[in-house]
Amino acid sequence: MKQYFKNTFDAIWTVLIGMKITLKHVFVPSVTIQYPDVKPPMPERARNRLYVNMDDCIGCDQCARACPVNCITIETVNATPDDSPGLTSQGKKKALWVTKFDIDIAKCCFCSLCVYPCPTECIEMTKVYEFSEFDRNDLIYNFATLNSDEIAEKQQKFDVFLAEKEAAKLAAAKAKAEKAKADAEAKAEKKENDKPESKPE
Amino acid sequence: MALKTEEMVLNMGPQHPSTHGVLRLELELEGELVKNVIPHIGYLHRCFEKHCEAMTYPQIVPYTDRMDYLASMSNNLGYAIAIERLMGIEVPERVEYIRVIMAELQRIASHLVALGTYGVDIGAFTPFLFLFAEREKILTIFEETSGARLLYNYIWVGGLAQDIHPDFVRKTKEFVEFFKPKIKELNDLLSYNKIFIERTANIGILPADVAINYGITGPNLRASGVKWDLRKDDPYSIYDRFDFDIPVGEGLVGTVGDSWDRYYLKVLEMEQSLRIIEQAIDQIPEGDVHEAVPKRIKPPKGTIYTRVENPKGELGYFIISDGSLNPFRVKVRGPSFVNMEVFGELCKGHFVADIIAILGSIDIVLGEVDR
Amino acid sequence: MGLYDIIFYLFAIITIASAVVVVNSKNIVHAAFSMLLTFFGVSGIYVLLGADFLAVVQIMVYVGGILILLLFGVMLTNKIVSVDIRSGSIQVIPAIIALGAFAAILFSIMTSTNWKSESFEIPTTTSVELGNLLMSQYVLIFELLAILLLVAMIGAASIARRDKE
Amino acid sequence: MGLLDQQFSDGNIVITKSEDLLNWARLSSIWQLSFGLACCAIEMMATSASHYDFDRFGVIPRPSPRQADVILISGTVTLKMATRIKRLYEQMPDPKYIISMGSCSNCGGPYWEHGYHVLKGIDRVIPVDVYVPGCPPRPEALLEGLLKLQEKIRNERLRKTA
Amino acid sequence: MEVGLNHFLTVSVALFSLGLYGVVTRKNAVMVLMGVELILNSANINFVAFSRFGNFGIDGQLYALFVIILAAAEAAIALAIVLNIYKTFVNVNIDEINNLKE
Amino acid sequence: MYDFLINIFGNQIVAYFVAAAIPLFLFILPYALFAVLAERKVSAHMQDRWGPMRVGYHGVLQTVADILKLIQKENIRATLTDKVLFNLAPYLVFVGSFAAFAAIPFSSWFIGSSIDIGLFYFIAISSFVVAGILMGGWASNNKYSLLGAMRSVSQIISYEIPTAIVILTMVMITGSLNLQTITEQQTAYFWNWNILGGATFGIGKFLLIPLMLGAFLIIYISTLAEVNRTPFDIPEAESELVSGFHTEYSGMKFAMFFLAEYANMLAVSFLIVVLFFGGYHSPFGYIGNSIGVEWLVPIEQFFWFASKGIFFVIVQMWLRWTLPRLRVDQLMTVCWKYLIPYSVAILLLVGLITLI
Amino acid sequence: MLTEFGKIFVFIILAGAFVGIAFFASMLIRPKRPSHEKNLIYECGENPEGSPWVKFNIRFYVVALIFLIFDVEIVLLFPWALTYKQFGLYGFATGAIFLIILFLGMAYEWRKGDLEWARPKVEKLDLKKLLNKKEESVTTKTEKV
Ligand code: SF4
Ligand code: SF4
Ligand code: SF4
Repeated sequence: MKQYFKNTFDAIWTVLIGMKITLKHVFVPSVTIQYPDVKPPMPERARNRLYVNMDDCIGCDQCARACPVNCITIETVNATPDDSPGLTSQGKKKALWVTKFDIDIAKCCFCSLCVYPCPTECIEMTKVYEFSEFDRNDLIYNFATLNSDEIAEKQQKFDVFLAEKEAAKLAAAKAKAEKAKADAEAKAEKKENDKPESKPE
Repeated sequence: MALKTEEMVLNMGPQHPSTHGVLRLELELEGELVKNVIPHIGYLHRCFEKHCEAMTYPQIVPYTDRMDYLASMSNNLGYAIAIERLMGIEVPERVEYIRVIMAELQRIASHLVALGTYGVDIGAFTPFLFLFAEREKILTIFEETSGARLLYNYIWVGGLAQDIHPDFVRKTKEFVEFFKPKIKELNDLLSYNKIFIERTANIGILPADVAINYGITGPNLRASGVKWDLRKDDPYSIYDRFDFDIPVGEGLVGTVGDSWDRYYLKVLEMEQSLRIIEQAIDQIPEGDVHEAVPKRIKPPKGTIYTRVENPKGELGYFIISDGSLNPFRVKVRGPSFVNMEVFGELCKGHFVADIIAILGSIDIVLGEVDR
Repeated sequence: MGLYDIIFYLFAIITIASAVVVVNSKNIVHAAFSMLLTFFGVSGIYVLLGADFLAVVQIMVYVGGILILLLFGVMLTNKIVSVDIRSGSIQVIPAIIALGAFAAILFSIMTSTNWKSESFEIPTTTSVELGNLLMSQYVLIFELLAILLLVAMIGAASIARRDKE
Repeated sequence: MGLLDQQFSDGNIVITKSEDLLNWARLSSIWQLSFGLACCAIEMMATSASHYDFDRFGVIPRPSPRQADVILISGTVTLKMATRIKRLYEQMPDPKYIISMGSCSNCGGPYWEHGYHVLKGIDRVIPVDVYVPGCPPRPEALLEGLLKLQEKIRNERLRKTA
Repeated sequence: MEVGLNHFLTVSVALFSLGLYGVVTRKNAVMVLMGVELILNSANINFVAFSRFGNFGIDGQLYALFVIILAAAEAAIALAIVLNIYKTFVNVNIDEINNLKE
Repeated sequence: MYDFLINIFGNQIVAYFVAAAIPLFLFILPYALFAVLAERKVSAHMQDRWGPMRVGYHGVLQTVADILKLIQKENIRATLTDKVLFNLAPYLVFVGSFAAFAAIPFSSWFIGSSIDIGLFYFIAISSFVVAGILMGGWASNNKYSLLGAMRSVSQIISYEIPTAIVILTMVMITGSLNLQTITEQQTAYFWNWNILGGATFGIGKFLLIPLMLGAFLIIYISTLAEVNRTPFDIPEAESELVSGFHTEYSGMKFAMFFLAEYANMLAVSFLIVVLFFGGYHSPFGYIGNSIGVEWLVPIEQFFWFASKGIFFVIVQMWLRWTLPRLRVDQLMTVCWKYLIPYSVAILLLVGLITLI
Repeated sequence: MLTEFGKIFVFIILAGAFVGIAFFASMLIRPKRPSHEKNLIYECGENPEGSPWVKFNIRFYVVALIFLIFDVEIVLLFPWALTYKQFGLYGFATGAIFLIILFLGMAYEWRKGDLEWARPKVEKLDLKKLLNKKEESVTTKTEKV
């Protein structure tokens, strides 16, 4: 019987305490951030959309290798000596034309693992977080600065360069071969030993 | 009772407001009474263990974040410790202190979500929002240091991703002060509410011996009255330096090991975490957090099993290394998954409404159950 | 035809039409719900007869109580989804004939009798009048009803409960 | 046949005004199917919590799809779940919208490569209106996605677009 | 024709016959109960109508009130019995319940 | 008021329809719009948020947008539902809750219908809501709906008993079932209100005060349960039954349930106001009377009535955002083992006191 | 002149009409795009298993039953409450006896447990039983430090 009245009392009392607390909170200023009108400041280390400073990128592919989800695709073309991509801001010499630098932001897991290994600190996570899209393909970011013509040009240049090099090599080889031939005539027995040497390891 | 009531099979989930994610419960009902519960899992199977085999060691860290996504830091910590032990890395003092503070903050954050959603399950929506607002404070601290709000990828093998933010110490202290009265408010608003007690006391009683045999760990085990906490019983990191208690369930309003105990234990644990943080925050030594981070993580051949006390229980990593850059096998003992096991037994004979109360008190995260 | 008449016919039609549905509907739940309309119609008729208290009692007891009980009964005893719910009828034709004759006889008796019909003013506050009657003339019945209800409650509950084994 | 099922070949002022009104109503009262999948769901909860307050935009969670307008796919969609999501989406009454939140539902996210049990993007199952990137997207990012959706609704036309 | 006593009695007769028809023809015990309720209602209409047109004061209404109360008690008991029958026979079709023992 | 309208329209029937339309369109609907918004605002402010902010100034148009949107929503009726009953249920529920307003005296000038058994009618008409809920839940052919409807019905009918017993107590004090009469008895100042023992002075008045307080608590709690509000919102308990008996309803049909719910909340608050808090009477007398402007008085009365009613609605919301919900069996326990015995005890005591 | 009940009837008709008009307006606007899946019964996204129209907990029935009796009792008490004052103590006693008799019934039900919702004692989880069920035994020894 005592329990009966105690229950009644407890119920009413604890309800009143609860009501007091909620009432108190009516007068506590609200914590809401009025988002589109007031944008909260981002902490300085915020990890949001990736940005690549292509001026500095040397196309070393470190970031793509560090990425756990493989959402960075980098394709490069070697630069020809006459047509250098220039220097990075730290004064490093670039040796590659980056023809393709796609980050599929839709896949990215914002882990920032790609940021640390970059030798030139050109890939970074920015504070931009508002980048919703209506189309999924718009979320594939293309950072490469070269347009397709240029890419074709560079590719061609490199091909030409390669071809020239090849040709030069070939020529050199030929010259060598001729020289060797001349030598061979002298030392015909030694010929067999040359072959395994030239094989790549 | 009554009439051979036909059994009714009722689905709860996968889309259901209170299954804490995508769990599907198949309830066999007799009237309102639950005869049997069959949990169906696998709606969130994200192939974590398989993934690990294709990743290098540092690349796995972001994936551990995503297991128990409410306690990323603790997951990171367990993994980092495992690899460090495998490779024999000594981490600097500073790192250890920061790790402990982070892990304890994370424990509070995780418990806040657990308590808040439990309130929602029981029907009280307001505590949920209060607790989330407080959790937001922790997230701000985390975000300032690591840059992310939820999945931090902060604790690395051998060190940390970044040093703490200069404001970190001040903000953490502020938070500790701010948070203490909030616990009391929570108790007044929810824990001691008569209706809440009526709903949760004596519901889903889990006796100690059953809990032990089912391999239940964490708050659920302690609520049953077993004083078992890896931070004390198998100390890792530097937990042995701190002075804190391990609360156990006492059956304050019902029986030891009931849902209310499991709920209240989390409240008590938050207080203990605050104590640890208070002690640790003043002692952080100077140092470099990257000092011990190896350039290339390539552990020697061998296996290791390490366990840490996650907010939800004992999180174990079993790692087989074949000496290459990728682990041969990573097996995870997820506390949620193991704790989940006893759920079916607990539910028998309860009402539909109690199922929710029990499930919420066990506090599972589907990301970890299914992995 | 005055407003009174129109409303009377309206209620009469509601009552009888829904009663027809009740006895003929194949679906037992439909039958139960159309009883709601019947009760509503009858209650309207009470109002027209000046029995306002009774009309409200009719709604309260029949719609709020008996109907709900019936529905619970239906839901407890019938596999509604199976054919069972299409509760069948038996001996329809003979019943119609017999009852048609019966109704005709009743009707003819009713019309042929010369009822001493003098409409007198019903007091507007029937509830007070009823209370006075209950307190004075029918006080014994009043208490007896209490005992009846007691017995009914105990009886019904124990019958319904008899399944503990 | 309802008004919203029709396509008017040429718009007059009445139609324009009424479509503006209807669009306004739809975009101001987006009820969300309360439903979370994985880590993103926690951020979704944070968005409805006090700090970001979904309610400001008129978004309230409805437990039943019958009363919801938008389904927020918040997290990893596994193959097992995909069929259920499809059904839930189907069971919502028209007009209905989808926001795909987070990398996982955009395209499988971190699990796109080795996740043998993960659907590579919810758009393979149901038509997505707005993709919110992030892993998990910040609450603000989700709100921005919502604003994008509102913009999309505002531009819906009853008239046939020429 | 001015609506008078006879009109109400007609409704009552119709309701009574329908109720009786239900009682006689329906197989389901619950349906039979519904028929009974209809009959009781028709009786009540009679009581009230006579009380209105018959100059006996409002005793008629009181009787109707008693009938309603009895109807409630009857419904409670009867449904309890139906439930019991159902428990025993897993059936409430009265024509099939012929085995009174058991 | 009726005379006035008859004068304007020249025809009784039209006048009555207009009279009935006045509360519906001028009060109930705007109120419902306001109440839904208020619910969201109240909850928001209790939770340190803002609530609707972006639709109109501080979200004032939010509910308008909601309704306009619900009108546009497709109406889904699953193939397995029971067509007739499924469509009929919203009618029944809405009619049941709206008809309750007929007996409520909004001010001395406006009363829908001052029937002599108003209080009794008020209890009875809610049976329609009960039947409607059961109908909707059953016709949906959905487990959550049916379970929710069953729970809802047994809850509403159970709590009708303490409500009715408290009403009975009030009838014993006031000696009338007519809501207007009851209001008029509590005229003038607030110490004449029933919660403070009624208008007659004497020892009885002071003995009555604690009893009235108890009676008020009981009826407030049980009406809370009758309109399915927290902590008694088990039928709609989101965390168990998705959304109870209206799980399958979409679009406008759902809106009707929604409206009916809020209308019901107001109706029971009005009932409490009439019974305990002096109905439409001002607690301090009328400005209209003191400055001699006759027509101001009914307006003031309406103002007082509405604000008292809405105050209790807001308390209902306050409770909702504070409390967890009970379980089915506890719900029944509260009703049968606590409220009913208490209310009967109060009834007997009041009976004795009034005889003094 | 309509009676007071007539006015109520007007309210009822008006409310019905309002709902009807609202539905009609919605019908003019809303789209109608049914599909097979849409017309399935909702069950958290799963296939509905079995029908809900099965037999229900008898508790609901017992509650309704007790309610009915009390309802009727209250109906009888209303006239009494209106008039008992005229009869003084005698009048009060009639009602009080009536109430007390009924309360005997309620006390009986209370004792018999009819007012409880069907809740068989939840068995305490027993380790032995659980172990037997699972054949393989688990060692109960734990190291407590
Ligand atoms: S942030 Fe992580 S997932 Fe994204 S591109 Fe960098 S490494 Fe890859
Ligand atoms: S690591 Fe840096 S420099 Fe190398 S490819 Fe990536 S962005 Fe360019
Ligand atoms: S996108 Fe990222 S945060 Fe979201 S569910 Fe996927 S893994 Fe989790």
